[in-house]
Amino acid sequence: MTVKTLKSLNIDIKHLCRVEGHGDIRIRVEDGKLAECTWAIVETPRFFEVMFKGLSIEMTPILAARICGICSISHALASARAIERALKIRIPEPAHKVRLLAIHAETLQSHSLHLFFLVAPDFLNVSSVIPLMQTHPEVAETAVKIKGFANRAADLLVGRSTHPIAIKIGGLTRIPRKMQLRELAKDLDATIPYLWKALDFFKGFKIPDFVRETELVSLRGVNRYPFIGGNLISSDGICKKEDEYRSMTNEYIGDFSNSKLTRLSRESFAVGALARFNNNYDLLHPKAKEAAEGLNLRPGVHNPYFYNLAQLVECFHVMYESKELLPELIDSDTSEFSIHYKVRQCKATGAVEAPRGTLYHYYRISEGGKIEKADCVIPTNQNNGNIYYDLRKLVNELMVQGMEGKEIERLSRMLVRAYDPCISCSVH
Amino acid sequence: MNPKISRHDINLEPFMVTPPDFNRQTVLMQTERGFKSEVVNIVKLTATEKLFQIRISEPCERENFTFLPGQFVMLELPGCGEVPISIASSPSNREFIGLCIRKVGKVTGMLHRLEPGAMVGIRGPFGTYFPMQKMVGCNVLLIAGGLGIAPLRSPIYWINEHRSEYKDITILYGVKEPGQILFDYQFEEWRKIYDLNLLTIIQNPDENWRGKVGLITDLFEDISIDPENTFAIVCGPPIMFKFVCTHLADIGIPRQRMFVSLERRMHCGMGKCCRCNVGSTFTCLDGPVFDYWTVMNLKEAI
Amino acid sequence: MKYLGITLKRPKVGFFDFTGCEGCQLQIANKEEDLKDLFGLVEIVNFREISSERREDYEIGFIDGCITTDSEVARLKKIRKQAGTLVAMGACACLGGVNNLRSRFPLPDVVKEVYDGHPVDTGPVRKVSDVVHVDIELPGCPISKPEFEWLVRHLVLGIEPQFPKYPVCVECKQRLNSCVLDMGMMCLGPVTRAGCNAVCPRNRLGCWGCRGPSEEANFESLMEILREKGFTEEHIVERVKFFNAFSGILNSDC
Amino acid sequence: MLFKTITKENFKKMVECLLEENEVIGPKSRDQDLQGNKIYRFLKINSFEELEMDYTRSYSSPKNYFLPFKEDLATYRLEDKDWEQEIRYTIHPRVIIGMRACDINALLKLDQVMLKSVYPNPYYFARRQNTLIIGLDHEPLEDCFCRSMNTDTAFHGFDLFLTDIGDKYFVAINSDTAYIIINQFNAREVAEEDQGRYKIVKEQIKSKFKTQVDISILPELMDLEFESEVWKKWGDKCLSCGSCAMVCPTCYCYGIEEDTDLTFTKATKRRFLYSCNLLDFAAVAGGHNFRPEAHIRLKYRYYHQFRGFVEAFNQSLCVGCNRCGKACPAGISPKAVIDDLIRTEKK
Ligand SMILES: Cc1cc2nc3c(=O)[nH]c(=O)nc-3n(C[C@H](O)[C@H](O)[C@H](O)COP(=O)(O)OP(=O)(O)OC[C@H]3O[C@@H](n4cnc5c(N)ncnc54)[C@H](O)[C@@H]3O)c2cc1C
Ligand code: SF4
Ligand code: SF4
Ligand code: SF4
Repeated sequence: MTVKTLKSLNIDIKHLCRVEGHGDIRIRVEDGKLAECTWAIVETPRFFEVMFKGLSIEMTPILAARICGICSISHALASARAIERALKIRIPEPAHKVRLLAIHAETLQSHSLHLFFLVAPDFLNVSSVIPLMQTHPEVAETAVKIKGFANRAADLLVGRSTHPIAIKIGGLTRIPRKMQLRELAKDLDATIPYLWKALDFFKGFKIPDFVRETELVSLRGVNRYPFIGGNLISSDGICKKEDEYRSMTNEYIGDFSNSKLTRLSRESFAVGALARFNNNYDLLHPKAKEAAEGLNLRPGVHNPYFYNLAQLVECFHVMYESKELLPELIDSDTSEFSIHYKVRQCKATGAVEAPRGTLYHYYRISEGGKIEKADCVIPTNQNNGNIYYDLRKLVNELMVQGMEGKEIERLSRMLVRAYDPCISCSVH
Repeated sequence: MNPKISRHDINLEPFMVTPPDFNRQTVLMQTERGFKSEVVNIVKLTATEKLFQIRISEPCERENFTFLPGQFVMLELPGCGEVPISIASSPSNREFIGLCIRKVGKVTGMLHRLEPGAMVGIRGPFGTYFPMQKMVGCNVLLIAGGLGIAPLRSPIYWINEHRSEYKDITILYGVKEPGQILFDYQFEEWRKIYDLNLLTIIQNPDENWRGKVGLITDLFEDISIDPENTFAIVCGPPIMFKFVCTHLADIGIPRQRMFVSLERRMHCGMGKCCRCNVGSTFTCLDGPVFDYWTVMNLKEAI
Repeated sequence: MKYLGITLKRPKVGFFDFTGCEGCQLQIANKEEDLKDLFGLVEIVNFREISSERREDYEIGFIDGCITTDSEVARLKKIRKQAGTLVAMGACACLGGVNNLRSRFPLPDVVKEVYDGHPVDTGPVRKVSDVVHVDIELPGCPISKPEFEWLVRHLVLGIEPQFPKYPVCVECKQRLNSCVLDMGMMCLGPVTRAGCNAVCPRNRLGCWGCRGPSEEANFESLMEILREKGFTEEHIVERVKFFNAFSGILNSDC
Repeated sequence: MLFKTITKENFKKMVECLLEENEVIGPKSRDQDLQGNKIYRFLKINSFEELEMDYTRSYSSPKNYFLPFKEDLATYRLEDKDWEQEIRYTIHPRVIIGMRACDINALLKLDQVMLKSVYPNPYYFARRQNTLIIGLDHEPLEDCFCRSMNTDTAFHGFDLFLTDIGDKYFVAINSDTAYIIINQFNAREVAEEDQGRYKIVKEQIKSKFKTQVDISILPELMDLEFESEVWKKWGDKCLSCGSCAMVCPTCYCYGIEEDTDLTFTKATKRRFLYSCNLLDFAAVAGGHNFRPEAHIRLKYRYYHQFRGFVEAFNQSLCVGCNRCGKACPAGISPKAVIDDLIRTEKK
């Protein structure tokens, strides 16, 4: 068999569809050589770090949520956590549980949105979820059930699934009533079977064969799979404290993108579902492990297309963990859900695992309780470099295999999409 | 021991099966039950007004539906809304109800897009009426401004059908622009067959207008009024009847013999929603037809 | 599609995101069980976030996000030209939203602070109506799905939608919430346009005014009330400016 | 009217029994105001313990259990040019515990409009017929002026009315349903001693009214002072937010809206409680607003309460609970406004 290498190719995708925010892919092959291959973020910046300046701390979770419509709960939690750590507040246990459940709900809704609305059309070769509703009604139904549950859960737990209301410094503004929680638990039980249906469905997808060994960064859970707070670890063996986030991310400004980039031990690293999965496999719920088995997903995977499957596994994890958390919450005394605090001069970082990876908020607070400095490091920033290098390697490999331009374009789109980039969030 | 409070299911009460009769006002009935009616004919009068002829579909409901000149119905487009509209046809016409409707907003705008054959709902009739019986043996002066001619059509038909009972009938009709004149195709019939004196006036005429120019009050120069023996019916914008009625009062017509039809926002037609509240009364129950004395005593009526 | 015998057209719509968090677009994808009906009502020809289909023959354009860069201005103007009806969707598009908080500082300083002087493409924060004519403003941060569906029904019927003119308090009282003003919190509900079903007070958080002012809002009176309740001027102004909802009412020096 | 007494222990049993089969509504608190006072609401209760019989005043009146804030009047199935209307009257046998005398009197006033005048309202009728009302006496609060409005005692309009006389309730019984129920819980004949205690309690209640509002000349005053500066003064404070009407036990103004579903095959006609203080209450198509300014609308609320209703039914609509005064963010209360009116009149 003779390998036909591609002589020239020009792919220029403006505003890649089915991702959150605006990003461009540009691939140019000249004389059989890769002349240009970039993943460029063209979203316009909003300068959130400046917006925070001078605001009272009570406003931060509300403003932070507006960084991103999809992971607003994570942003609100990261900012609340940063300020609570700075003020050395320990929020009441029920509040913590509700927050944990809320981030679970967000993870579920974000992952299912990504899997069903953004990724599935690629595998089924349709333009979007709209035709998919006609061609695969059972898939659409599964998506509706899972996402619907996630939205209802978030509505109940923090008031709204986008831009939560109830998260405030010191705990929550209110706590759901036990009866409502009991109903949610029932709702959850009714939703779990759909997750298994989804598993069967995604099992059938053929994941493209591509590997690029990279460094994977995430929080490390203590006795739970990590979501809110914890140490920062990398698959290259680095372990740091939450407040050392800066040396974990080493933000720099690349010339091809409006979003900042990060690096650690190598030229880039990755965060997100796959990183969490690899770094915390031992802490996954047994049912999630079972699902991973079913998908042939084992720790040590370095194929970015597996991000999608890792997300599905995480859906199992959050569902089953919520199933355990809810009764605990229902059986505990929930009358304390917020504590008073005094403002003073201080600073700290809050890290959470947002659906797309580790999210850091850092604040310095003045004596009068105003934000003096804010810094947010967003998962997609951390992934962008990795996407860039993945893309180069992918295109090179595909060229060598003699793949057609169309196919290269498709696989490139899918690669970027697999990372579930959240661009408006990264250019905040 | 049975602590369960027994259930009084009013869905099983007799009134659920009898069609509502809005003329019997104190009986429990399905107040929101609209008579389904078919739009049988639509006549385009001007750019903004259309005359709708509608026919109640159910024979027994049609049978039941009687009204007096000056009353209105609530006209409903399911899913769009409900609006009060004066009946602009003869009370003796038991087949069709004529409604002259100006396109101004949501419901009326949608109405203007209907085609014959569409089904609408009507509830009613509601409100007070022009006391035609009281006017027997007297002159009647009907004064209309703009769309105000619509509610006057009903008393005009009435008078024609009982022509011998009344003496001189005069209609004064004023509009802003020539294109706004309504029912001019009937004017000859009214003058000749109905034996009425009809005068028109236009505020801003165009070159084709041969008639009188000015405000409605200018028409008083052309007629003589016997204040002792005349009733007046006035319909139009509030500002108009303020001037007209003041003038008539100056001539000497008692205020209790002038009748105006007030317009207010309405949502129910049954004195419940309070939207049509004027002073201490409701336009839908105590109105829309009021004598001018009452209007003067109502706060903020004009 | 017919309504009372009137044939309704299925309008072609496009969704266009500018500078914002895309939470509003996400709302449209939420409440999935209705999606099928919604897509039956309108033909979506351009919705980058969820579909790779991209056509330019839309009749209704939905804009979310605020306008910052020159290229965005150009893009918006192009959309305005094509769309018969232009809907600004969400607080960012209708009011400028939280983005306006950065306008408190000079733009060069802002860029320097965040990007350390690296050149970035940006400009002043503008709401959509600052740049082009807007036909309908669908308020909220984020927008509410029921209200969006309600609006779409109106657009399909060709009826001008009437948003509530009254303030949030009406809905708040109807939900039997405890008034957060009584509980010592600040609330802009009395001057903010209703329609959100008072979600914030429902969750024991005062209203922040994300839906813009209610019609003929009595702003002075609320200011007086808040002052009487002991809120500092600084605190009040901070709140009032948060979504930039009251820029027309609040005089600049206050 | 029949009277009995029931011990608190037995009353508890009765409520628990009622809870088994019926929806029970009662006063409950969830929040506290700044001064640490509980904020009560009438909500569905699931156990006797949730019921707070020592409540002071509910923030919002229980009116919404008779005239819901929003209710579907009719539904339609649409098909091409045609449609089918469907009307059902919601029947929820319901028990409301703890309504005050003023709230019960408020219902009687609403009955005048909704049942006793033209076009009886079947929706209201259905709810009224299917609600068992258990009233409860209380000592007046600082700002209650129901005595001035003659609504501090209820003689009818309830099924049971309780007065706390120590370890038992003195109960007025006004319906056969209630009579049968209470007799199953060891209700006793009124002993002389009970009657004595009841009288003392009643006297005490009477003596504790602190707020008085002079309404004797009010209807006339409303007309005389129609153009008064007082309206402007209070109107400028008014936020036109409708809070007063929402919490008021007697305000019943409403609006109707119709809407379809996403497929234009179903439609609903909905009634929603409105308020005459809201900007577009009297606005008509074409942009004319009969009451364009806040002070005119505010005046109309008072005009309806203290003048219009008097003309129609020989009584004021207001029952003097001062809920509107409490709920108004701007602190506009009937007492303050009326006193002001009377003062300017005297000047
Ligand atoms: C007793 C009476 C008789 C009438 N007779 C006629 C008639 O014969 N022909 C005619 O063209 N018009 C008549 N009108 C006016 C007509 O009712 C309004 O033009 C119509 O309600 C406007 O509704 P819309 O939905 O098109 O407008 P929108 O502006 O969309 O109005 C929304 C709602 O407001 C209410 N509303 C608005 N304006 C009025 C108004 N002027 N009166 C009452 N409610 C209003 C209605 O409930 C309506 O559904 C009459 C009004 C009254 C009170
Ligand atoms: S909480 Fe806010 S919106 Fe609700 S009633 Fe009070 S002031 Fe109005
Ligand atoms: S209460 Fe206020 S801030 Fe909250 S959603 Fe409504 S308008 Fe927005
Ligand atoms: S005091 Fe206020 S709330 Fe109470 S009945 Fe009178 S008007 Fe209504």
